[in-house]
Amino acid sequence: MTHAHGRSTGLPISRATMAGAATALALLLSATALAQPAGGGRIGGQSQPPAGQELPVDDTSVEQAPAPNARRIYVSDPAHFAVLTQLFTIDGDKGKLLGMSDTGFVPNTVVASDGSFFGTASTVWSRLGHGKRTDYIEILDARTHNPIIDIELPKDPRFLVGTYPMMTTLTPDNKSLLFYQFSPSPAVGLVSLTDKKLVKMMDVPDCYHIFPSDNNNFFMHCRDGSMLKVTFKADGSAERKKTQVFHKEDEYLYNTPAYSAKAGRIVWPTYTGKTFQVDVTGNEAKFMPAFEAFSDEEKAQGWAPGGWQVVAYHRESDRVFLLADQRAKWTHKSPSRFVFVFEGKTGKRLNKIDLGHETDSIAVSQDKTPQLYALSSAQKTLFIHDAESGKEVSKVDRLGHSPLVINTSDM
Amino acid sequence: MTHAHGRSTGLPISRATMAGAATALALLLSATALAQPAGGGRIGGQSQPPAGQELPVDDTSVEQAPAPNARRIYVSDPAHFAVLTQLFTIDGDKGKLLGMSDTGFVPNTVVASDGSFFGTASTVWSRLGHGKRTDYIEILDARTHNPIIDIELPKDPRFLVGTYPMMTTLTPDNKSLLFYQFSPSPAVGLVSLTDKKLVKMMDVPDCYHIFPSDNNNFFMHCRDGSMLKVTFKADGSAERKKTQVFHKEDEYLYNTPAYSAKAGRIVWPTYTGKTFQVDVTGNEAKFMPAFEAFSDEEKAQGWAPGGWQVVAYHRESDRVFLLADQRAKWTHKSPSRFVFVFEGKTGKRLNKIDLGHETDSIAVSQDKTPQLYALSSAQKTLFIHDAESGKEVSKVDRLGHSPLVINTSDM
Amino acid sequence: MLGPSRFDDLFETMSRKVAGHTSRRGLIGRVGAVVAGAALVPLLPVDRRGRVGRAEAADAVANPRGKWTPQDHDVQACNYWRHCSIDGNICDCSGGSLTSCPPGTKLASSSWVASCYNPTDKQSYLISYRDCCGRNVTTGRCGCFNTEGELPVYRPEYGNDIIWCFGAEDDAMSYHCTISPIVGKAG
Amino acid sequence: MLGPSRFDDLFETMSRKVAGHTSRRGLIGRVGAVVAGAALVPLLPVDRRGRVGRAEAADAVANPRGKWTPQDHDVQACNYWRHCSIDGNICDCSGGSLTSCPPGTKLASSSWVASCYNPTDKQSYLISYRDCCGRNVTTGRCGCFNTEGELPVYRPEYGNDIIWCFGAEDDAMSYHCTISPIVGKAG
Repeated sequence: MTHAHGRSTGLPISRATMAGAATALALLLSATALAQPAGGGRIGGQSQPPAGQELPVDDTSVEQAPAPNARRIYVSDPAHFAVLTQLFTIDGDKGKLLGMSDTGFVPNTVVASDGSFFGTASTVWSRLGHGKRTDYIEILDARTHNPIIDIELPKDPRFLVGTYPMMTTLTPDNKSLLFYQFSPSPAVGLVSLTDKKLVKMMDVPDCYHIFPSDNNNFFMHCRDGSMLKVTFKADGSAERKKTQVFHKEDEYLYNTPAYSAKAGRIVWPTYTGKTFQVDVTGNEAKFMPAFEAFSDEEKAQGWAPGGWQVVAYHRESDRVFLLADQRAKWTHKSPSRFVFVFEGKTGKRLNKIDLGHETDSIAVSQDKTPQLYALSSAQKTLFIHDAESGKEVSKVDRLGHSPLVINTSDM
Repeated sequence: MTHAHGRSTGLPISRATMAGAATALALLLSATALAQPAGGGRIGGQSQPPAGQELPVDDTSVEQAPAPNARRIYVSDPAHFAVLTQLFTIDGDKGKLLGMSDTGFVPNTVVASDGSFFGTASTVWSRLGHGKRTDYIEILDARTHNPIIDIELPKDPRFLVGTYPMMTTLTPDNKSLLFYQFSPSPAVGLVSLTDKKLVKMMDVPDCYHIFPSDNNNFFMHCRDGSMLKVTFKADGSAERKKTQVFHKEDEYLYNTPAYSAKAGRIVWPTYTGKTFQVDVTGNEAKFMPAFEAFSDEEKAQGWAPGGWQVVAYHRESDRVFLLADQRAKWTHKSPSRFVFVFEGKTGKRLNKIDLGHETDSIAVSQDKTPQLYALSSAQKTLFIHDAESGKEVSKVDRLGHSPLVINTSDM
Repeated sequence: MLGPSRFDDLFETMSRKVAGHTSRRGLIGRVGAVVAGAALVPLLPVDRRGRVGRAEAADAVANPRGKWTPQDHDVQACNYWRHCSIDGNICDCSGGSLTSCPPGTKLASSSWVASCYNPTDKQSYLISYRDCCGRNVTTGRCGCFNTEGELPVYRPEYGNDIIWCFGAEDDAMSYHCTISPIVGKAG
Repeated sequence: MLGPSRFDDLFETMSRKVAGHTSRRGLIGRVGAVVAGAALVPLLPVDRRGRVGRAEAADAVANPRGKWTPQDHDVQACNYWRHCSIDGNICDCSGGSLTSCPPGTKLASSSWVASCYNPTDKQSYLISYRDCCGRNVTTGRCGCFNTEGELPVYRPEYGNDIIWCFGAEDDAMSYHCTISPIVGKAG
């Protein structure tokens, strides 16, 4: 019900009398007539100017976000590991904040492959920083931003770790959510979003990250430098199979690889810029030749990746975007100011983009003319660039306390 | 158990080998030997250097705050009405942050009259900003800062309002907590901290604030300009009696009067500086002659109170401290830079202190040589001044997002 | 949400002057008929003074004690004329607009009506401040602190510290931001 | 808290080199005897990279990509030598000290040991970073971000993103701050 329904043409006190001494009563009367009904129906819609009422009247409503597209961006602000955090929904086309959602301790965000929903796995306590702990998954509608699924997890599982995009993920059909357990033993939780429950904790060896190659297979990366394939059934029963070791012990892979489930491609740089790629199409791990992002001369000049999400992959054009700068050793998580662009298949360098600002995380949209997203935690700002020219086209600022993670839809 | 108990003189790997290539295993071994037991006993205490162990070793512990005194200060940061807020414990003598506690939505702080505990009434939701709502009272020990009482309130009562110190309070014996209910009808909740439960919601007329004059009587201030005395029994049965009207309709009393339960004195300035005082000793409201803080000439120059907590009262010296500045009309909640000091009994102005910084809230300690506390929300800093000279003696900065309310003990 | 009894009390005691001259039951009856089916929720002040100091608000005036001077061009600025009595976050900065709440929030069922002066057409309008609730506050996004005509809490119809999310659906009583719709002309 | 099975796994796979030469059960047996009664909790990395960007930390070096250079005089600064591998808030800024947690927090039962170089006596010491847990993070109070020698999460004994409040009492797994006690000399 809009306020128009509550408006009266027979209000006992004319609006003309509202200014002046007797405003208290007049205001309250006016306001009462405009009151919403308790539990009223749909909010919004056009109000009709009441009969005999020539005064300007605004309608009120609750916004819905536009239909999600490839340029829908979710930016997570872990707020320096606060127990209350926020997730910002951004329209890349307009460079506009669409809304925000409350998330808990070390939130891990997922976005449906068709963009229709998003959600997080996070943790709350009954008394903020203490009391009864609850790990939960909350799924929200991409347009209304209202919660549509809420699943509480058993107490042990969740990995409380700086938020890595591929540590919590969805199967391509968006029907299952997979999350990583660190303690008491390595495992992957299989959650049915259809049945709204945890199906099973699937034991795994000392491996990390979850890359679903289809709805019943995912890959992980193990301490020994191999990949692990896990094939699972709807009941959570699973088979495991390790691949060859594909990188050396001193080739340190970043915690935040890029993964396109639709391309079946994992792109995984090391601290020095050597970039591994794994093709997991057909549920088999095929290791593409690694390429060096930087020449020996460039390495000597200090060029190396650096940031939180340092790599992005554009499926259709097969391009790899790597966030890098000149730096001292052991500053691999400090921000960078440049993005280097490579052809995935050949590792050929195509472009070097000067972002013009310190950047902690990058991502790209998956449309034909992709946008490059560059997030600055310190500036609390998402910069939106044209991925081809590198030109900054817009930005969204005031993104909480220390925004760190970008999620887009692989649509 | 301290780590000393876990240290071994028989570690199979000597410390000398720990640097270098095999550090991974060595570190883990060393660390394991140092592990705390699960649910170990008291943390802290002096560790003995293990036999045959000449290496420097630090003991670890959890601090206790020193015994509370009159210069113990609690600063509440409602964080712009965030659902997660914080309460800072400060040692006024040392100008040092002692610790902090998590509080919820619009927290109202109470401090025991002997300083032995502090606590808040606040609100949490099961999913941060939404979900199941819980209003609760949490009482913490002043030394350990651990929760000692947690009482959940029924759903309706709590008044969600910008935090006013006298809207939630303790009886002088510290055995009952009284809180204000705004909706669905005016009432005061009687909570037994001894029995850890809400005893009863006591209906009251259209009156606000709660000033306990003894353990079975409190006063309120009513819309019509009168005071209301409520006499209640342990079961929450109550009698009510209104006093005379003591101020005019256009004499607007601040939302944050000063109250000393031990002196039985309410000090209550208006927007223009006219200061009412009510003596409630003997459970009778005696209205002292109001005094004007500012002359007509000063008023013409714009002098008027302004801030959140604009008034403080020092019991032993009978002094009133009023936060004020030159200002435009309707800036009565904007910060001020000066404190005017008056003798309570006569209203004679004794001093004008230039704080040297914008101040939103003031308070004084109740010791013989009181400190004057001046809180700047924008600077997130509590400035500690000598109340006699006005000189700044220390400050505590980085107090959250927008600290607003100061609580001290009337000890 | 306020029930009828509370509503009656407020009516009865609205101000000292008014209270003496008004037949409470008569008024209630008439208004009640008009808004049949609507909750009798007085639209009390929804402002929350003190959330953001004037000096702290991004677009605050330089002098926190200076006179309020409205403008008619920047909706996201605290001195935009419709915000003359807002104390909270402007929803337009957080996915809403001057008249709509951001996605995922709940529109409070009650509000406070104030009169604001538009410096361009030199007219005053009635603004009904409505809270958008059920999400944590939008920290750092257009927090404003305007206290024109603001009275103490014992005059709640003019007071500005009350969180007016009481009536929002789903018990969504946390505060997110405030919208400033025009609901009529003021004299 | 990590149970023995996890502990075994970590031991077994500590590094590729070590794993091949170590009798897991034998080691466990020996260590188990030594720390009889103590939980077998590996003291894994407690650091949390990314909480505070170097550039954002109050006392960060001017260049976020510059080399770490420790000092020995200001305990509350991020480049104090004992904090060489801290990524969190320094407890000394929040009511604790270098070796004690603030009141009301819980000391994590596990930690990560790192080697830090003291520029004054030119010695390296083993620092056992311990988390103080069960209170919300101390926003704005000495957040630091040092990543010397930090390895990826598949090498958790050197990784730095893990919230190491797992073992704290009362299920107090929220993070507040970190202490940096010396537990020995490093070679």
